Amino acid sequence: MSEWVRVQTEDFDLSTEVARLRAGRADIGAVVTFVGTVRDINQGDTVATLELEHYPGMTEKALNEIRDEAHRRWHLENSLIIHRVGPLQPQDQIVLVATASRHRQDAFEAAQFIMDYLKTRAPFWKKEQTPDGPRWVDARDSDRAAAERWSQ
Amino acid sequence: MSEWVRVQTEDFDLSTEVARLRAGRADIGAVVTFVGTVRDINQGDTVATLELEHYPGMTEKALNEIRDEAHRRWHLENSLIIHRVGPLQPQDQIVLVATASRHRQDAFEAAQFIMDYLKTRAPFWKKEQTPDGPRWVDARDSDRAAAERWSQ
Amino acid sequence: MNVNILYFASLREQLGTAQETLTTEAATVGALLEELCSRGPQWQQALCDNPHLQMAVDQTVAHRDTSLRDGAEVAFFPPVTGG
Amino acid sequence: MNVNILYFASLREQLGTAQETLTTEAATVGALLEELCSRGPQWQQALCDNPHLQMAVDQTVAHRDTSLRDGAEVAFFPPVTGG
Repeated sequence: MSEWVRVQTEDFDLSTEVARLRAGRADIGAVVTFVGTVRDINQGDTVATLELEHYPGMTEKALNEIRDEAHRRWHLENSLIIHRVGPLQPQDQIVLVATASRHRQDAFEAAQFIMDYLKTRAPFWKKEQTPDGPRWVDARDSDRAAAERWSQ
Repeated sequence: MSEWVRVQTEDFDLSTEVARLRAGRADIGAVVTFVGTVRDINQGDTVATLELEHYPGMTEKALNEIRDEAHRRWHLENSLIIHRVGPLQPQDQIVLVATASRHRQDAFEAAQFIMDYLKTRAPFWKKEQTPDGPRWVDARDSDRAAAERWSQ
Repeated sequence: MNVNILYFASLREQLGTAQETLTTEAATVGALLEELCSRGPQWQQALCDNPHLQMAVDQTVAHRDTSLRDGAEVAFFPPVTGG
Repeated sequence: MNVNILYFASLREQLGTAQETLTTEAATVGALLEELCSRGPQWQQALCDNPHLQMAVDQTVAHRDTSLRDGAEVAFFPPVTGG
Protein backbone atom coordinates (compact mmCIF):
# COMPACT_ATOMS: atom_id res chain seq x y z
CA MET A 1 0.00 0.00 0.00
CA SER A 2 1.37 3.44 -0.90
CA GLU A 3 2.30 5.88 1.83
CA TRP A 4 -0.39 8.26 0.57
CA VAL A 5 -3.25 5.78 0.10
CA ARG A 6 -4.48 3.82 3.11
CA VAL A 7 -7.43 1.51 3.77
CA GLN A 8 -7.78 0.87 7.49
CA THR A 9 -10.21 0.02 10.28
CA GLU A 10 -8.69 2.58 12.69
CA ASP A 11 -9.79 6.19 12.94
CA PHE A 12 -7.48 8.99 11.74
CA ASP A 13 -6.55 12.39 13.16
CA LEU A 14 -6.95 15.31 10.77
CA SER A 15 -4.15 17.48 12.20
CA THR A 16 -1.68 14.59 12.25
CA GLU A 17 -2.44 13.62 8.66
CA VAL A 18 -2.25 17.19 7.35
CA ALA A 19 1.06 17.75 9.17
CA ARG A 20 2.43 14.61 7.49
CA LEU A 21 1.12 15.77 4.10
CA ARG A 22 2.84 19.16 4.47
CA ALA A 23 6.06 18.04 6.18
CA GLY A 24 9.12 19.78 4.75
CA ARG A 25 7.26 21.31 1.79
CA ALA A 26 7.51 25.09 2.12
CA ASP A 27 6.11 25.59 -1.39
CA ILE A 28 2.61 24.60 -0.22
CA GLY A 29 0.24 27.56 0.09
CA ALA A 30 -3.11 25.74 0.16
CA VAL A 31 -4.37 22.57 1.82
CA VAL A 32 -7.91 21.31 1.21
CA THR A 33 -9.34 18.42 3.18
CA PHE A 34 -12.58 16.51 2.79
CA VAL A 35 -13.83 14.34 5.64
CA GLY A 36 -16.88 12.15 5.06
CA THR A 37 -18.77 11.23 8.21
CA VAL A 38 -21.59 8.84 9.12
CA ARG A 39 -24.97 10.60 9.33
CA ASP A 40 -27.54 9.31 11.82
CA ILE A 41 -30.29 9.56 9.19
CA ASN A 42 -30.14 8.29 5.61
CA GLN A 43 -33.07 8.29 3.17
CA GLY A 44 -35.40 9.07 6.06
CA ASP A 45 -34.36 6.21 8.34
CA THR A 46 -32.31 6.14 11.52
CA VAL A 47 -28.92 4.56 11.03
CA ALA A 48 -27.60 2.71 14.07
CA THR A 49 -24.39 1.35 12.56
CA LEU A 50 -22.75 1.21 9.17
CA GLU A 51 -20.60 -1.66 7.90
CA LEU A 52 -18.08 -0.89 5.18
CA GLU A 53 -17.03 -3.78 2.96
CA HIS A 54 -14.32 -3.49 0.32
CA TYR A 55 -12.37 -5.51 -2.25
CA PRO A 56 -8.87 -5.82 -0.76
CA GLY A 57 -6.21 -5.25 -3.37
CA MET A 58 -8.46 -3.64 -5.97
CA THR A 59 -9.40 -0.90 -3.53
CA GLU A 60 -5.82 0.25 -3.04
CA LYS A 61 -5.18 -0.07 -6.78
CA ALA A 62 -8.24 2.04 -7.64
CA LEU A 63 -7.40 4.71 -5.06
CA ASN A 64 -3.80 4.94 -6.29
CA GLU A 65 -5.02 5.31 -9.88
CA ILE A 66 -7.42 8.09 -8.86
CA ARG A 67 -4.66 9.85 -6.92
CA ASP A 68 -2.23 9.56 -9.88
CA GLU A 69 -4.85 10.95 -12.23
CA ALA A 70 -5.41 13.93 -9.91
CA HIS A 71 -1.66 14.62 -9.94
CA ARG A 72 -1.68 14.50 -13.75
CA ARG A 73 -4.59 16.92 -14.04
CA TRP A 74 -3.65 19.48 -11.38
CA HIS A 75 -0.46 21.01 -10.02
CA LEU A 76 -0.32 19.32 -6.63
CA GLU A 77 2.56 19.24 -4.16
CA ASN A 78 1.08 16.23 -2.38
CA SER A 79 -2.16 14.41 -1.64
CA LEU A 80 -3.50 11.74 0.67
CA ILE A 81 -6.47 9.34 0.69
CA ILE A 82 -7.53 7.36 3.77
CA HIS A 83 -10.67 5.20 3.73
CA ARG A 84 -11.93 3.23 6.69
CA VAL A 85 -13.57 -0.21 6.51
CA GLY A 86 -15.44 -2.34 9.03
CA PRO A 87 -18.17 -1.28 11.47
CA LEU A 88 -18.77 2.47 11.99
CA GLN A 89 -21.16 4.50 14.16
CA PRO A 90 -23.00 7.77 13.42
CA GLN A 91 -20.59 10.75 13.52
CA ASP A 92 -17.57 8.48 12.84
CA GLN A 93 -15.12 9.59 10.18
CA ILE A 94 -15.28 7.41 7.02
CA VAL A 95 -12.90 8.97 4.54
CA LEU A 96 -10.22 11.64 4.33
CA VAL A 97 -9.02 13.24 1.12
CA ALA A 98 -6.35 15.92 1.50
CA THR A 99 -4.69 17.89 -1.29
CA ALA A 100 -1.83 20.39 -1.08
CA SER A 101 -0.85 22.87 -3.77
CA ARG A 102 0.72 26.27 -4.31
CA HIS A 103 -2.57 27.98 -5.14
CA ARG A 104 -5.99 27.11 -3.81
CA GLN A 105 -7.82 26.33 -7.05
CA ASP A 106 -5.71 23.23 -7.72
CA ALA A 107 -6.22 21.87 -4.21
CA PHE A 108 -9.99 22.50 -4.28
CA GLU A 109 -10.60 20.97 -7.70
CA ALA A 110 -8.34 17.97 -7.12
CA ALA A 111 -10.04 17.15 -3.81
CA GLN A 112 -13.47 17.27 -5.47
CA PHE A 113 -12.25 15.16 -8.36
CA ILE A 114 -10.77 12.52 -6.03
CA MET A 115 -14.00 12.33 -4.02
CA ASP A 116 -16.20 12.12 -7.14
CA TYR A 117 -14.07 9.34 -8.63
CA LEU A 118 -13.73 7.51 -5.30
CA LYS A 119 -17.52 7.51 -4.94
CA THR A 120 -18.02 5.86 -8.33
CA ARG A 121 -14.83 3.83 -8.91
CA ALA A 122 -13.35 2.55 -5.65
CA PRO A 123 -14.83 -0.82 -4.60
CA PHE A 124 -16.40 -0.02 -1.23
CA TRP A 125 -19.95 -0.94 -0.22
CA LYS A 126 -21.96 0.39 2.70
CA LYS A 127 -24.51 -1.65 4.65
CA GLU A 128 -26.71 0.19 7.14
CA GLN A 129 -28.44 -1.19 10.22
CA THR A 130 -31.83 0.56 10.47
CA PRO A 131 -34.92 -0.09 12.66
CA ASP A 132 -36.32 -2.06 9.67
CA GLY A 133 -33.22 -4.26 9.50
CA PRO A 134 -30.02 -4.19 7.46
CA ARG A 135 -29.90 -2.73 3.95
CA TRP A 136 -27.23 -2.11 1.35
CA VAL A 137 -26.93 1.55 0.44
CA ASP A 138 -27.93 2.29 -3.15
CA ALA A 139 -25.56 4.09 -5.50
CA ARG A 140 -26.70 7.67 -6.10
CA ASP A 141 -27.39 9.16 -9.52
CA SER A 142 -25.98 12.46 -8.23
CA ASP A 143 -22.62 10.74 -7.62
CA ARG A 144 -22.57 9.41 -11.17
CA ALA A 145 -23.36 12.88 -12.50
CA ALA A 146 -20.65 14.43 -10.31
CA ALA A 147 -18.04 12.01 -11.66
CA GLU A 148 -19.09 12.54 -15.26
CA ARG A 149 -18.35 16.25 -15.21
CA TRP A 150 -14.61 15.42 -15.05
CA SER A 151 -14.69 13.36 -18.27
CA GLN A 152 -12.42 14.75 -20.88
CA MET B 1 -16.77 38.51 17.59
CA SER B 2 -19.01 35.59 16.61
CA GLU B 3 -18.21 32.12 17.82
CA TRP B 4 -17.66 31.03 14.22
CA VAL B 5 -15.55 33.96 13.00
CA ARG B 6 -12.25 34.68 14.71
CA VAL B 7 -9.31 36.99 14.01
CA GLN B 8 -6.36 36.08 16.20
CA THR B 9 -2.57 36.13 16.48
CA GLU B 10 -2.42 32.56 17.87
CA ASP B 11 -2.15 29.46 15.74
CA PHE B 12 -5.10 27.02 15.47
CA ASP B 13 -5.37 23.24 15.52
CA LEU B 14 -7.31 21.73 12.62
CA SER B 15 -8.66 18.68 14.50
CA THR B 16 -9.79 20.77 17.48
CA GLU B 17 -11.59 23.27 15.26
CA VAL B 18 -13.31 20.62 13.13
CA ALA B 19 -14.42 18.74 16.27
CA ARG B 20 -15.97 21.98 17.56
CA LEU B 21 -17.63 22.60 14.19
CA ARG B 22 -19.20 19.12 14.18
CA ALA B 23 -20.03 18.81 17.89
CA GLY B 24 -23.46 17.28 18.44
CA ARG B 25 -24.52 17.53 14.79
CA ALA B 26 -25.15 13.98 13.58
CA ASP B 27 -26.73 15.26 10.35
CA ILE B 28 -23.31 16.29 9.01
CA GLY B 29 -22.01 13.96 6.29
CA ALA B 30 -19.31 16.17 4.76
CA VAL B 31 -16.69 18.53 6.18
CA VAL B 32 -14.43 20.55 3.88
CA THR B 33 -11.53 22.56 5.25
CA PHE B 34 -9.21 25.01 3.56
CA VAL B 35 -5.95 25.99 5.25
CA GLY B 36 -3.84 28.75 3.71
CA THR B 37 -0.16 28.59 4.60
CA VAL B 38 2.88 30.87 4.17
CA ARG B 39 5.04 29.83 1.19
CA ASP B 40 8.79 30.43 1.39
CA ILE B 41 8.82 31.80 -2.17
CA ASN B 42 6.46 34.40 -3.63
CA GLN B 43 6.79 35.96 -7.08
CA GLY B 44 10.28 34.48 -7.35
CA ASP B 45 11.67 35.89 -4.11
CA THR B 46 12.48 34.25 -0.80
CA VAL B 47 10.07 35.24 1.94
CA ALA B 48 11.62 35.37 5.40
CA THR B 49 8.59 36.62 7.34
CA LEU B 50 5.11 37.85 6.57
CA GLU B 51 3.27 40.53 8.52
CA LEU B 52 -0.52 40.52 8.38
CA GLU B 53 -2.26 43.83 9.05
CA HIS B 54 -6.03 44.17 9.27
CA TYR B 55 -8.81 46.66 9.98
CA PRO B 56 -10.12 45.66 13.43
CA GLY B 57 -13.91 45.74 13.52
CA MET B 58 -14.46 45.82 9.77
CA THR B 59 -12.60 42.53 9.38
CA GLU B 60 -14.95 40.64 11.69
CA LYS B 61 -17.95 42.37 10.10
CA ALA B 62 -16.81 41.43 6.58
CA LEU B 63 -16.10 37.82 7.55
CA ASN B 64 -19.49 37.47 9.24
CA GLU B 65 -21.20 38.87 6.15
CA ILE B 66 -19.34 36.42 3.91
CA ARG B 67 -20.24 33.53 6.22
CA ASP B 68 -23.91 34.58 6.32
CA GLU B 69 -24.01 34.81 2.53
CA ALA B 70 -22.55 31.28 2.25
CA HIS B 71 -25.29 29.99 4.57
CA ARG B 72 -27.92 31.71 2.38
CA ARG B 73 -26.55 30.22 -0.83
CA TRP B 74 -25.81 26.64 0.31
CA HIS B 75 -27.36 24.13 2.67
CA LEU B 76 -24.78 24.20 5.46
CA GLU B 77 -25.05 22.72 8.93
CA ASN B 78 -22.22 24.91 10.20
CA SER B 79 -19.12 26.82 9.13
CA LEU B 80 -16.08 28.48 10.66
CA ILE B 81 -13.57 31.14 9.60
CA ILE B 82 -10.32 31.81 11.48
CA HIS B 83 -7.78 34.33 10.17
CA ARG B 84 -4.47 35.08 11.84
CA VAL B 85 -2.84 38.52 12.03
CA GLY B 86 0.62 39.70 13.08
CA PRO B 87 4.01 38.24 12.14
CA LEU B 88 4.10 34.82 10.46
CA GLN B 89 6.88 32.54 9.21
CA PRO B 90 7.05 30.27 6.13
CA GLN B 91 4.89 27.14 6.63
CA ASP B 92 2.75 28.88 9.28
CA GLN B 93 -1.01 28.55 8.98
CA ILE B 94 -2.70 31.84 7.95
CA VAL B 95 -6.37 31.06 7.50
CA LEU B 96 -8.87 28.27 8.14
CA VAL B 97 -12.23 27.97 6.43
CA ALA B 98 -14.31 24.93 7.40
CA THR B 99 -17.77 24.05 6.11
CA ALA B 100 -20.05 21.20 7.18
CA SER B 101 -23.08 19.95 5.26
CA ARG B 102 -25.17 16.86 4.61
CA HIS B 103 -23.78 16.28 1.13
CA ARG B 104 -20.33 17.14 -0.13
CA GLN B 105 -21.19 19.52 -2.96
CA ASP B 106 -22.53 22.17 -0.58
CA ALA B 107 -19.47 22.01 1.66
CA PHE B 108 -17.04 22.16 -1.27
CA GLU B 109 -18.72 25.06 -3.04
CA ALA B 110 -19.32 27.08 0.13
CA ALA B 111 -15.68 26.74 1.22
CA GLN B 112 -14.49 27.95 -2.19
CA PHE B 113 -16.96 30.82 -2.13
CA ILE B 114 -15.87 31.93 1.35
CA MET B 115 -12.20 31.85 0.34
CA ASP B 116 -12.81 33.74 -2.92
CA TYR B 117 -14.81 36.43 -1.12
CA LEU B 118 -12.40 36.61 1.81
CA LYS B 119 -9.51 37.15 -0.62
CA THR B 120 -11.22 40.12 -2.25
CA ARG B 121 -13.47 41.59 0.47
CA ALA B 122 -11.97 41.08 3.94
CA PRO B 123 -9.61 43.93 4.93
CA PHE B 124 -6.32 42.10 5.46
CA TRP B 125 -3.00 43.15 3.95
CA LYS B 126 0.21 41.13 3.70
CA LYS B 127 3.70 42.61 3.91
CA GLU B 128 6.63 40.34 3.05
CA GLN B 129 10.23 40.59 4.20
CA THR B 130 12.43 39.58 1.25
CA PRO B 131 16.22 39.82 0.62
CA ASP B 132 15.46 43.08 -1.28
CA GLY B 133 13.61 44.53 1.71
CA PRO B 134 9.96 44.72 2.74
CA ARG B 135 7.15 44.85 0.19
CA TRP B 136 3.36 44.90 0.28
CA VAL B 137 1.86 41.95 -1.56
CA ASP B 138 -0.09 42.96 -4.68
CA ALA B 139 -3.70 41.90 -5.13
CA ARG B 140 -3.99 39.16 -7.76
CA ASP B 141 -6.18 39.40 -10.87
CA SER B 142 -6.87 35.67 -10.51
CA ASP B 143 -8.43 36.33 -7.09
CA ARG B 144 -10.71 38.99 -8.57
CA ALA B 145 -11.73 36.60 -11.34
CA ALA B 146 -12.38 33.80 -8.83
CA ALA B 147 -14.66 36.05 -6.77
CA GLU B 148 -16.56 37.28 -9.82
CA ARG B 149 -17.72 33.81 -10.82
CA TRP B 150 -20.05 33.81 -7.78
CA SER B 151 -21.84 37.00 -8.84
CA GLN B 152 -25.49 36.46 -9.35
CA MET C 1 -8.22 -23.34 -17.24
CA ASN C 2 -9.00 -22.20 -13.72
CA VAL C 3 -10.38 -18.82 -12.65
CA ASN C 4 -10.82 -17.47 -9.15
CA ILE C 5 -14.23 -15.77 -8.77
CA LEU C 6 -15.09 -13.25 -6.04
CA TYR C 7 -18.56 -11.93 -5.11
CA PHE C 8 -19.02 -8.79 -3.02
CA ALA C 9 -21.64 -7.03 -0.91
CA SER C 10 -25.31 -7.71 -1.84
CA LEU C 11 -24.22 -10.19 -4.56
CA ARG C 12 -22.22 -12.18 -2.02
CA GLU C 13 -25.30 -12.36 0.21
CA GLN C 14 -27.73 -13.22 -2.62
CA LEU C 15 -25.51 -16.04 -3.89
CA GLY C 16 -24.40 -17.18 -0.44
CA THR C 17 -20.81 -17.36 -1.59
CA ALA C 18 -17.82 -15.03 -1.38
CA GLN C 19 -15.33 -16.95 -3.45
CA GLU C 20 -14.99 -20.01 -5.69
CA THR C 21 -12.40 -21.51 -8.01
CA LEU C 22 -13.90 -22.69 -11.27
CA THR C 23 -12.50 -24.83 -14.08
CA THR C 24 -13.94 -23.34 -17.25
CA GLU C 25 -13.50 -23.03 -21.00
CA ALA C 26 -15.03 -19.53 -21.04
CA ALA C 27 -12.84 -17.19 -23.10
CA THR C 28 -14.49 -13.98 -21.89
CA VAL C 29 -16.27 -12.64 -18.81
CA GLY C 30 -19.52 -12.78 -20.80
CA ALA C 31 -19.09 -16.51 -21.50
CA LEU C 32 -18.25 -17.10 -17.84
CA LEU C 33 -21.43 -15.25 -16.83
CA GLU C 34 -23.54 -17.47 -19.11
CA GLU C 35 -22.00 -20.53 -17.50
CA LEU C 36 -22.70 -19.23 -13.97
CA CYS C 37 -26.27 -18.20 -14.81
CA SER C 38 -27.08 -21.67 -16.13
CA ARG C 39 -26.81 -22.84 -12.51
CA GLY C 40 -30.38 -21.68 -11.80
CA PRO C 41 -32.80 -18.76 -11.35
CA GLN C 42 -30.93 -17.34 -8.32
CA TRP C 43 -27.77 -16.97 -10.39
CA GLN C 44 -29.66 -15.77 -13.43
CA GLN C 45 -31.34 -13.05 -11.39
CA ALA C 46 -28.27 -11.90 -9.46
CA LEU C 47 -25.91 -11.83 -12.43
CA CYS C 48 -27.42 -11.98 -15.92
CA ASP C 49 -30.71 -10.16 -15.22
CA ASN C 50 -28.93 -7.47 -13.17
CA PRO C 51 -28.59 -4.25 -15.20
CA HIS C 52 -26.27 -2.74 -12.57
CA LEU C 53 -23.79 -5.64 -12.41
CA GLN C 54 -20.15 -4.50 -12.19
CA MET C 55 -17.18 -6.72 -12.98
CA ALA C 56 -13.40 -6.70 -12.71
CA VAL C 57 -10.63 -8.94 -14.03
CA ASP C 58 -7.36 -8.95 -12.13
CA GLN C 59 -8.57 -5.98 -10.10
CA THR C 60 -9.24 -3.80 -13.13
CA VAL C 61 -12.74 -2.79 -14.23
CA ALA C 62 -13.86 -5.19 -16.97
CA HIS C 63 -16.72 -5.75 -19.42
CA ARG C 64 -18.47 -8.78 -20.87
CA ASP C 65 -15.99 -8.97 -23.74
CA THR C 66 -12.89 -8.83 -21.50
CA SER C 67 -10.72 -11.91 -22.10
CA LEU C 68 -9.92 -14.44 -19.40
CA ARG C 69 -6.58 -16.17 -18.82
CA ASP C 70 -5.70 -19.16 -16.70
CA GLY C 71 -5.44 -18.07 -13.07
CA ALA C 72 -7.41 -14.84 -13.61
CA GLU C 73 -9.14 -13.20 -10.66
CA VAL C 74 -12.69 -12.30 -11.70
CA ALA C 75 -14.93 -10.22 -9.42
CA PHE C 76 -18.66 -9.44 -9.58
CA PHE C 77 -20.19 -6.69 -7.47
CA PRO C 78 -22.93 -4.05 -7.29
CA PRO C 79 -22.27 -0.33 -7.95
CA VAL C 80 -19.87 1.03 -5.36
CA THR C 81 -21.08 3.19 -2.46
CA GLY C 82 -17.99 4.23 -0.49
CA GLY C 83 -16.78 7.66 0.50
CA MET D 1 -18.95 67.97 11.53
CA ASN D 2 -16.14 65.64 12.57
CA VAL D 3 -15.05 62.44 10.82
CA ASN D 4 -12.54 59.88 11.99
CA ILE D 5 -10.24 58.85 9.13
CA LEU D 6 -8.18 55.64 9.08
CA TYR D 7 -5.37 54.71 6.65
CA PHE D 8 -4.15 51.14 6.24
CA ALA D 9 -1.18 49.18 4.90
CA SER D 10 0.82 50.86 2.09
CA LEU D 11 -1.39 54.00 2.27
CA ARG D 12 -0.64 54.34 5.98
CA GLU D 13 3.09 54.15 5.21
CA GLN D 14 2.94 56.53 2.23
CA LEU D 15 1.03 59.16 4.22
CA GLY D 16 2.89 58.56 7.47
CA THR D 17 -0.38 58.52 9.38
CA ALA D 18 -2.72 55.79 10.61
CA GLN D 19 -5.55 57.92 11.96
CA GLU D 20 -6.80 61.48 12.15
CA THR D 21 -9.93 63.31 13.24
CA LEU D 22 -10.96 66.00 10.78
CA THR D 23 -13.52 68.80 11.00
CA THR D 24 -15.00 69.05 7.52
CA GLU D 25 -17.99 70.24 5.53
CA ALA D 26 -17.59 67.40 3.00
CA ALA D 27 -20.96 65.77 2.34
CA THR D 28 -19.56 62.71 0.56
CA VAL D 29 -16.42 60.57 0.56
CA GLY D 30 -15.54 62.12 -2.81
CA ALA D 31 -15.66 65.66 -1.38
CA LEU D 32 -13.57 64.52 1.59
CA LEU D 33 -11.00 63.04 -0.81
CA GLU D 34 -10.74 66.37 -2.70
CA GLU D 35 -10.13 68.13 0.59
CA LEU D 36 -7.39 65.67 1.62
CA CYS D 37 -5.70 65.74 -1.79
CA SER D 38 -5.44 69.54 -1.70
CA ARG D 39 -2.89 69.06 1.09
CA GLY D 40 -0.14 68.38 -1.46
CA PRO D 41 1.33 66.03 -4.10
CA GLN D 42 1.91 63.18 -1.62
CA TRP D 43 -1.81 63.09 -0.77
CA GLN D 44 -2.84 63.64 -4.37
CA GLN D 45 -0.74 60.68 -5.48
CA ALA D 46 -1.71 58.29 -2.68
CA LEU D 47 -5.44 59.02 -2.79
CA CYS D 48 -6.80 60.86 -5.83
CA ASP D 49 -4.36 59.54 -8.46
CA ASN D 50 -4.64 55.99 -7.15
CA PRO D 51 -6.89 53.90 -9.43
CA HIS D 52 -6.93 51.04 -6.91
CA LEU D 53 -8.00 53.10 -3.87
CA GLN D 54 -10.56 51.30 -1.67
CA MET D 55 -12.78 53.05 0.86
CA ALA D 56 -15.20 52.23 3.65
CA VAL D 57 -17.62 54.26 5.74
CA ASP D 58 -18.57 52.89 9.14
CA GLN D 59 -16.86 49.61 8.24
CA THR D 60 -18.91 49.06 5.10
CA VAL D 61 -17.44 49.25 1.59
CA ALA D 62 -18.15 52.74 0.22
CA HIS D 63 -17.79 54.76 -2.96
CA ARG D 64 -17.04 58.38 -3.78
CA ASP D 65 -20.74 59.28 -3.65
CA THR D 66 -21.31 57.64 -0.24
CA SER D 67 -22.68 60.25 2.22
CA LEU D 68 -20.88 61.24 5.41
CA ARG D 69 -22.47 61.94 8.78
CA ASP D 70 -21.05 63.57 11.88
CA GLY D 71 -18.90 61.01 13.71
CA ALA D 72 -18.49 58.74 10.68
CA GLU D 73 -15.53 56.39 10.52
CA VAL D 74 -13.96 56.68 7.06
CA ALA D 75 -11.20 54.32 5.96
CA PHE D 76 -8.88 54.36 2.94
CA PHE D 77 -6.84 51.32 1.97
CA PRO D 78 -5.30 49.41 -0.96
CA PRO D 79 -6.89 46.25 -2.44
CA VAL D 80 -6.98 43.53 0.21
CA THR D 81 -4.53 40.61 0.15
CA GLY D 82 -5.48 38.31 3.02
CA GLY D 83 -6.25 34.63 3.00
